[in-house]
Amino acid sequence: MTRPLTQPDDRGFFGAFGGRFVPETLKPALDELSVAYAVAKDDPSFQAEFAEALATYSCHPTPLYHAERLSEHVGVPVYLKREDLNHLGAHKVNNALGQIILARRMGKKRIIAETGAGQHGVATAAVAARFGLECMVHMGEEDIRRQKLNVRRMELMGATVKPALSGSRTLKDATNEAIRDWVANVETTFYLIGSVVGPHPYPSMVRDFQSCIGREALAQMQERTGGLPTYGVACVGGGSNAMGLFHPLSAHPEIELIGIEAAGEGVDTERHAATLTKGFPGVLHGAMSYLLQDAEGQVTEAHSISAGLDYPGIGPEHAHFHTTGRARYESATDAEAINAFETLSCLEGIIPAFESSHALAWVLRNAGKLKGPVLLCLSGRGDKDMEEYLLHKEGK
Amino acid sequence: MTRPLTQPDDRGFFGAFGGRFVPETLKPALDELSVAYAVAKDDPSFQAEFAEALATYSCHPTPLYHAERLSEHVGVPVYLKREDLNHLGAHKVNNALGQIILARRMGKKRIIAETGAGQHGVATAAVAARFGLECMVHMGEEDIRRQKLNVRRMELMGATVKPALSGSRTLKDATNEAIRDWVANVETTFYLIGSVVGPHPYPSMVRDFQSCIGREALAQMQERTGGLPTYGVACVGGGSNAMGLFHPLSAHPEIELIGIEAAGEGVDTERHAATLTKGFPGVLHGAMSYLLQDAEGQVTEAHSISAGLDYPGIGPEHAHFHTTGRARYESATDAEAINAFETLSCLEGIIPAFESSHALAWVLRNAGKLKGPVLLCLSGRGDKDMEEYLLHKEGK
Amino acid sequence: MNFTEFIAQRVASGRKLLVPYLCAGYPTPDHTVSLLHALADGGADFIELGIPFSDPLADGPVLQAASLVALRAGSTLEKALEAAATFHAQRPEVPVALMGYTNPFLAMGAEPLARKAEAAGIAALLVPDLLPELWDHLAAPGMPPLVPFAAPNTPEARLKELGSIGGPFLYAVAVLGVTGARENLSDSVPAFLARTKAKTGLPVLAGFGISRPEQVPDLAPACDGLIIGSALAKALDGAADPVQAAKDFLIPFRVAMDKKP
Amino acid sequence: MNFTEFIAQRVASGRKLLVPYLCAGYPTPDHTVSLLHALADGGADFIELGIPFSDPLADGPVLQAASLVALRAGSTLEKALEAAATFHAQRPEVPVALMGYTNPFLAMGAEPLARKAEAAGIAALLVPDLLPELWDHLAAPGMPPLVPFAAPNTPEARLKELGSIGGPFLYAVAVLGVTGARENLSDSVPAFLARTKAKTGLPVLAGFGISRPEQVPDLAPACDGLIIGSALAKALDGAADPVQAAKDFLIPFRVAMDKKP
Ligand SMILES: Cc1ncc(COP(=O)(O)O)c(C=O)c1O
Ligand SMILES: Cc1ncc(COP(=O)(O)O)c(C=O)c1O
Repeated sequence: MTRPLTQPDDRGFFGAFGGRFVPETLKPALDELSVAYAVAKDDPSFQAEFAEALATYSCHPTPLYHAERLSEHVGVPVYLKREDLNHLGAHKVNNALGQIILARRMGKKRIIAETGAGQHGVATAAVAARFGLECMVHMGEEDIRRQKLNVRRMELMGATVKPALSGSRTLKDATNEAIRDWVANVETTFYLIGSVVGPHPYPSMVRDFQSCIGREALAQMQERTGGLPTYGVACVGGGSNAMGLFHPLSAHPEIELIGIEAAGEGVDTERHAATLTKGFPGVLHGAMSYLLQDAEGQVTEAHSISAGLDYPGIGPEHAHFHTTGRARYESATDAEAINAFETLSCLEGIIPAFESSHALAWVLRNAGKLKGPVLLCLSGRGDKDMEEYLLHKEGK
Repeated sequence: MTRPLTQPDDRGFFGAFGGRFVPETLKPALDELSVAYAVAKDDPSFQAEFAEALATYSCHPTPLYHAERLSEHVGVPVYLKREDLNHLGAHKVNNALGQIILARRMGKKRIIAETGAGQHGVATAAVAARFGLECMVHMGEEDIRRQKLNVRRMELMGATVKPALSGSRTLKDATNEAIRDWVANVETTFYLIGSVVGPHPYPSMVRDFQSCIGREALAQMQERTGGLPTYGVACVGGGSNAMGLFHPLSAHPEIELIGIEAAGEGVDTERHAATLTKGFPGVLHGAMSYLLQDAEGQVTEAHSISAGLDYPGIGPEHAHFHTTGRARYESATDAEAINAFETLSCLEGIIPAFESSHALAWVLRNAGKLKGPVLLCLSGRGDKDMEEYLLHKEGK
Repeated sequence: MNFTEFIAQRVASGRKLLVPYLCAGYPTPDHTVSLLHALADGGADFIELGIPFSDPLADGPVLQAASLVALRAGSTLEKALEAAATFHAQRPEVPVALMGYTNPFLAMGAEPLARKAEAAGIAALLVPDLLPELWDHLAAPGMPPLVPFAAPNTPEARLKELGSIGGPFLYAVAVLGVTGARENLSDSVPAFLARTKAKTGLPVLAGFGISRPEQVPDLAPACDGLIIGSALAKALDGAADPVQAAKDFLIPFRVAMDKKP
Repeated sequence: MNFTEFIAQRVASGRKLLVPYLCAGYPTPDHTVSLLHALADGGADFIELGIPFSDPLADGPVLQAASLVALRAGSTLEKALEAAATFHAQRPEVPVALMGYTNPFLAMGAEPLARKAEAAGIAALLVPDLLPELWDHLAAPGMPPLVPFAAPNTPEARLKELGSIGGPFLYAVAVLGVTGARENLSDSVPAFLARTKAKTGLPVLAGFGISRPEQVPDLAPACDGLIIGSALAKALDGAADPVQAAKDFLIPFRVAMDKKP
């Protein structure tokens, strides 16, 4: 028996979470986007164009890989959904393709995006290049310094990278700047958000674009094993790779869904990004969700060795899954992630992104205690993290 | 009408090229390898294991991408065979998988390889990790300095990187060292060569493992366009991605095959790697082929901005195709490759490897003069080249 | 007389409302009460007291900076309410409205907020990231009325809707963009204000981008009052005597607004 | 008397052949003729004159370095042949064999090589990267005979095949590995040499790794002679008088080999 999939209500809420907490200036743009997406979603020509782009611009269906040595190591079969093989090295391109095709249908000529580590910025710059659209990526000045190579990649593909000079000068602030840019240029500009966050309809739209992950994986598991996984595991930053996996899987109540947040230096320190574990509900970047914040409602800074998880918010549908218990959210520390990064590299010759390493860390932590096959979303490759890894090792 | 595919003769020659120019110590190992490969080649269980690895450890069939904006730019449809999407970012993993599965069947416990830029070394380290085999990669001391990140990737995956201290301390010398290592450890060690070079049976075996490129692309072209491409284009270092494309295509006499060598600073300077254009036949690393050498038969140093094309030899089957005229070999300079690198990045949001940029440069150079669809092997992604690109730009 | 009646009366009297926006706790929490007085002295009809927020996404650089300075100096919603209460006790004839982002209000909780706001005599609440559709998130007994916003891209149907939702007045965002003093506003602003007034039927106060008394003659006739934020924060920035600076800043606007055309 | 007969005669006489390997042009091309004399003086039965190559893949670090020094000093195959010709004219009783990789020989071309080698009195050709199956690549009228190699891993059937291919002698590579002086050789080397001799029926000279006269008593009885390469190059490296050093180096080997067991 499968269960119906979650959908946001009329106001864009998943239970208590989501909605549209935005200035009036953005309301017409969000209305326009909602309508355009609703039309596109049911338009076979849109879906065909999106499917073709996923298949040839990236490599969907991405493989499902039975990691034999890892399986042996943890005692149950582990299947890796190879989103690391996507064009540009992460699942981010799935969503970027979906949104850019929509933007073009809407006649938008200018694309903006926010980025932290630069993965979503690179994906956006690439798809904007591919469709010949002007592109500006907002990125915290601090992140620009830390992720120079991704900045150069974006520039090489013709995007302008605009330093965000406010606040902590990282992803949160880049997002604020992107929203400000959008407010100022709302009539010409398409804001291509990088995760299942932001005002309605972004969380459900981005989720839909990422749902190829879960849909493909289910079919592949069925074909390969004749059954379902016992666990669906993914790391959670904003939550797009996780929701891309979880949403299709959530139709099957017997699958345990497990999202892993970044515990940074530990959830009992000040330096972590474990939003569901340690935050409480609030409004940031256009949606109600869980949030790392102080007692006054001021948003606090997140910390993780993984730049892509270093965000104080989380997608509202995850907050909803957390509240309803449909998914379980745990966390993994920087140290556990590094260990998982090394373990997968050595056992399988696959260097995972630091982000994905958090999900792997959960599997390793539970070695010997798992009850059945694990389906894990390997959201990205770790090439981008090598330098940070070496710094970390030297720091020891 | 299709033509039969080229096969080496009993002594491993393609016409005048190839063979086994090796010390007697290696003869038993090459005999053993030839037999093992001949058996494996006809063994459905070997082929199934290889196909499964290609499909799930990497992402074969890799997509065929119709590059619309590039096509518009050059006047004919251009289809990119997306080998850049492979695990680890280049076609090298195809061959590494084929050989490691064979090595395991042969009961070998230790894998050695040579590497220049590190792409083949990384692929070898990865597949050795995946199968739990000991791995040593020989790499010129100079290349180790230039490609630190790839060295660290190999080490992270458990390989030992052994600096080659002789000669110019680059790929040629690393290959000498690998052969010396093999001679010394021939009974326990499998030498996993990275291109269609070396003594028989390597050139035809590596070609077979890379032929998925051409086979898949032909089927995809047929499915997509209902026909054949007018041109099959690839860059040529040792020549494995090119032969992987050319070999299946060579059955169709109407397809023009074009291999692009690295002209470095110009074929009329001393700094290039245009082996077929400027070299003459000779023996290096176990095979008779074209070679950059002086009048005394001393091998000269190659130069290219692209580390993967920076090799004074070329696979013997290419020398044969060159001699028979079945393929045409031209060259592209560093400057043309850089231009192509920028052009594809801006037009399609795909950053190509410097190697593959040479093949693209040929297409760009012939814009407006092409007579039909181009099938181009995009052998790798350019992330690895960003740093070099920036240095180059700053140097201007 | 409630705040809605207060506005209506001033509008009826033909007086253009002058509304400065003061970031609570800027430059320090100790300044807030005296700055409220200074603005009242300078001719404010009522005052918007801004609640600093870590992520003020509708604000330009000047108010972002002010917000940050205030937060670092220890400004909180609680303290802002205390300052407003003090001021209200001393000068009840100059109302204070709170302007702030949703999250700090939610963090306090709608009910405690309503209770404390009522006690402090808060006249209204302006929440730039809370559309009227979501006002239920701040609904609580005794909560001061919320104020709707309109922008140049707000469609006519939406303006009518906003009118029917109602509120003491409508905050007309004069530009597509964030807060921040602009040298010149678009020529189309008066038409936008007139349209907004006509379609909503509400008193319309215009804000975002008003920086100089010279802009007043163009704008004031098309609306019922002007809100001035970033330009004031700029005037306070680094001022030796912020209180004097606030008054000096505001008076020319008052003069310009009282000048009959 | 051709070279094959020369070898056969010495073997028949019970004399163990002592064969030094000299890298042509090392330390400079000017040294080559006088070093050939020095080695002859030191007791060499014949001399292997090595042709430097840019990519000596069967050689260890010592001979790689020697090769590089020689190339940088301008050593060529042509010059090596001239030196051999000069030496041959002066001392025809000590034959010279050329040892070198395939490519420099091919670059000269088989026919010119055969002509010049014949003129220089070259006794034989040793090409470590040319299996007998590929000897046709150096076939030309007048070409000196080629010498087959065997290694510890060469199967018995192959040894028989090598025997039937023939040659003036067989070069038994004593180790799995590249050239280079080794302190100790494996205990299995004498058995390997004996097997090689028995299966091929050829005179067997052992090379690779022989570094000290002390090794001679273990090895010499099992074969027909010893080839000494890296150890000699090491002795020449940095020697104030290379000619004297060469002679001093070789004599103890000669003494050890002539000692009756
Ligand atoms: C590889 C990878 N995984 C995961 C994430 C986290 O994003 P999300 O939680 O939206 O999947 C990122 C973000 O940059 C990423 O690059
Ligand atoms: C991306 C890429 N293309 C091409 C080459 C050249 O090798 P080959 O000519 O064997 O395909 C390399 C070698 O490293 C490479 O990394």
